[in-house]
Amino acid sequence: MNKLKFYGLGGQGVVTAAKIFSSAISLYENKYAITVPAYGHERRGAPVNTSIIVDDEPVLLNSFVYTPDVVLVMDDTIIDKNVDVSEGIHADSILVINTEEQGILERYKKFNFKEIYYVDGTQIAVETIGKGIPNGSMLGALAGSGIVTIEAVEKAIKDMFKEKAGDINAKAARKAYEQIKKI
Amino acid sequence: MYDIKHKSKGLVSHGVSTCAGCGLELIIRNVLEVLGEDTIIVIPPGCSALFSGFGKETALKIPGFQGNLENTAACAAGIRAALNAKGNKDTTVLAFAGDGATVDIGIQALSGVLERKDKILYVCYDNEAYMNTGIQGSSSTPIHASTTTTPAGKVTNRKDLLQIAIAHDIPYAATASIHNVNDLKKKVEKAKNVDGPSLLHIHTPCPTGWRFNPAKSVEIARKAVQTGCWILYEYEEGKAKVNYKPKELMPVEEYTNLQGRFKGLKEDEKKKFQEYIKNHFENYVKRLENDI
Amino acid sequence: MQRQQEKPMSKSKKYRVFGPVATVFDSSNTGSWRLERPEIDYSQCIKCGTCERVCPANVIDVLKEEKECVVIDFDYCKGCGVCANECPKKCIDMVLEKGGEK
Amino acid sequence: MSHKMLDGNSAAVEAMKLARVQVISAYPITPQSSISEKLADIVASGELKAEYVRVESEHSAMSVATAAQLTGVRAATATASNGLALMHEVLSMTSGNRVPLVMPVVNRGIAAPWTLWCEHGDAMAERDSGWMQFYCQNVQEVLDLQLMAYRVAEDENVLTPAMVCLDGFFLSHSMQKIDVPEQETVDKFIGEYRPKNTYLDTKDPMFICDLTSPGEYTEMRYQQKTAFDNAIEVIEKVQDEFYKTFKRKLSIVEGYKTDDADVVLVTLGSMTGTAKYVVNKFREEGKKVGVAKLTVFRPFPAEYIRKLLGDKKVIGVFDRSAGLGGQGGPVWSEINCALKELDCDIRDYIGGLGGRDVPPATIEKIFNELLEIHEGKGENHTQWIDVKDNAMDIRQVIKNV
Repeated sequence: MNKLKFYGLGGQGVVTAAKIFSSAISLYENKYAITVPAYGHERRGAPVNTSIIVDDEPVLLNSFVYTPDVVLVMDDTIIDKNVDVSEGIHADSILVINTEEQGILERYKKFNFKEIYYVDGTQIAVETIGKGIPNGSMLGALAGSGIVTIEAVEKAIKDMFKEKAGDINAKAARKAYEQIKKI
Repeated sequence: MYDIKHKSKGLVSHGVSTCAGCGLELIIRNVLEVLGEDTIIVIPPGCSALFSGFGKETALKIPGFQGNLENTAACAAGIRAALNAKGNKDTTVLAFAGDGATVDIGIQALSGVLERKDKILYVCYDNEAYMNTGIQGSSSTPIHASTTTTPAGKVTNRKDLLQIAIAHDIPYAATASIHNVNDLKKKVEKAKNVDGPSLLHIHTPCPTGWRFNPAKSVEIARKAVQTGCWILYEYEEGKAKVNYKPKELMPVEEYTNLQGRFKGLKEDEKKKFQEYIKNHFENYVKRLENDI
Repeated sequence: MQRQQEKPMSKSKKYRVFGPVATVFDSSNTGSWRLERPEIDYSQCIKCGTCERVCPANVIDVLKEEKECVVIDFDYCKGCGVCANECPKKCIDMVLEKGGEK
Repeated sequence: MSHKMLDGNSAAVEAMKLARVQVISAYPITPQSSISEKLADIVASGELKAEYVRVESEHSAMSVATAAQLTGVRAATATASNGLALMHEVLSMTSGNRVPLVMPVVNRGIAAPWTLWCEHGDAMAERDSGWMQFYCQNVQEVLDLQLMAYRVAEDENVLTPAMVCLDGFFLSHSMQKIDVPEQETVDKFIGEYRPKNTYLDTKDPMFICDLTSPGEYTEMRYQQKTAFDNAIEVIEKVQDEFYKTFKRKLSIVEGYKTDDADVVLVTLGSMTGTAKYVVNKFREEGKKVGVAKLTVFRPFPAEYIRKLLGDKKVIGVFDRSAGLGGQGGPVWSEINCALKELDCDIRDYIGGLGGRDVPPATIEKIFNELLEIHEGKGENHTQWIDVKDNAMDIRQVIKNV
């Protein structure tokens, strides 16, 4: 069982990213994933998170993830918004983050994740899809960390967005997958 | 088919337990005479439910459903939607409700139907209070009328149902009265044939609730029109037309003095009431005729 | 009920129907409510049909060919008196039921 | 059959589409809204041929759906929370007129306090309204139980409407991998809608829902009671057929590792999955615990409960509604009553209210308490299992009056 938690801001497509990720795992990797989204009353711009549980068997657990194995941060500013992305992590938890700024990475290093994968997903999104919505690219980043294959992510993205939007978002994912770095 | 145990001339049984001289009874017979048997009726609990029946027996030869007090329009909309889904555009869906079920508790569902332009014919027989439950005031009770919940006379004016309906820009809306059955039937025919919702607001004297001699039902309806207390007009293709406009209105007392519910009116109130009715009638007609 | 269901619905099967449904078209003997009954003075009657038109119970027929042309179904006439009140010739009288004088 | 990733609301819509509903009346309410939207979408795209009535309230939504189904078509609506409460008056019209409408209810607490989130209090408030109630464990069951519900509700011996209850957000917005059957298979399973009861048709008129005297009312209610009695058998029959057709097993009450269990927790809804997860974990530690999943709450399957739990000495019941003023939550009351003649210690747990998550920790705490009671080490249990210690001080305001 693999437990994931995605953090981001409302409007960045955190919930959509979780949907695509769970589809990639469930439909193209022959495993099972469920999303347990934590909907608040907040609107665009507010910090949001969503939980995903992955397993080889159908997932029984239906509650939020409290001890994540993988944390995905879509927006590096959320640590300044009263969000503790290290909540519940353990010795083997890894972080995948949308940033390439060394200063910020230094701050995230203090959380003692086992590994940190990082890439500027927003920049990639701007270059590839023309707007700074990083959900496609960060799904590629997740693939870069080895949790899911890039092929599955690309297929799931194309299912979700259809036609042209699907192609460019899949391209963004591939780019992030190739550019990702590890600490 | 119904098990027909009683020979009736029309679609309504002759022996129905409405009060002697009931205006509503005259209306339902005439409305159904025009609409014919390809009609489904929705009736809320209230006086009109006497036609729904009791136990195994009903007083109507057409199919019908008695819904809740506030959802007559919505039930009619559901029936319409199902008929449409089955490709039936011909059957008339008739909502037949009193003033309480229409202007008070049912106004939301009615507004929904009128806004969506669901093709139903909505008849509001207006006896100006909750008669079936014991003559409690409604928002259609006229000012000064005494009811069991406005014992000293109602202090506010009535709600204007037809203008509310017209504000939804529906294809056909009209007021009518039982004193002119031919006019009423003509209006039912028009309402039936428009493409979209139509509303008939029919003045309906109630001998029991208004406290008058049952023999006077039709006379009182006539006097309401002649005094300007009830204005006959219709709204068709975006234009209003006043159906009755006397050179001079009859004094309001000719109408109110026949009824017990206006007995409490004091002399100065009578004067003010007369003044109000006259102004209201003139302004209303002016507004209708100038399309304002 | 079973018979009713048969025609439009079931090609093969009959169903028992449940719930509050009325399937008998009937009437109550509302004529028994009457305190007064309309009596027509045929010498005055012009057979205009007003009484027929305004009768709330729809129990009056004006048969123009007949001498006693106004036929009232007293099984259902509640004796409201609208016909008498509306008659343009005032040729309908409401008289006390049980044959009494007015 | 094909695998799809769907959330609970989409699964509900999928089931309505597969059942070929012909009239839809919908009014949006969180967390049901995406059902209203998706239905509108598939009608607009032509994927489903149906009349979509965009009603102005839930009261009208239920009125339109009920009257439409009385006019001879399969109708659809869905709601949640305060919307269900607003439907209350019409729910009895649907059931009393024996209209076999099927409606997803996305469970959410009823205000006040305002909450957007999951709780069963909305459906529990309608438990005696004459509707059947089925509770879903996961998204697959949302689809499956709804397909089953059409068959059961429309059965000539039942003719009673059904609510398919799915937990707000935990199911309505949870993406899960599910099997979606082919239209053809579903057509064979559910069949075209045939009104077996009263209907509105000008070619065959009847008057529906006129006044009923005290001389007949009791019997009308008795007929409804009999329908509920019949429903259990029909559900079982339909579930068998469902298994043959779709190869998935549905249950009235599902025992999960209950056979040799020392203690059993009765659950309903999405908490069941988490409870099963905890059972597996405890079993690895040698602790004999089990879960009884209540899928069918109305009709209440007392006989099944007796069969499954009759020999258990310690039972916990998890109510996801407060049961205010009662002796315990509504599910606990029913379980208690079903086992009243047996020697069982039945403990009531209330939790997961207004969106509070039911994590493994909560279930673990319950099982540990039940095990202690079973071993004679403890006597008391924590009735409000996840209430905070400072409950009475929450949003404390002191003012002089």
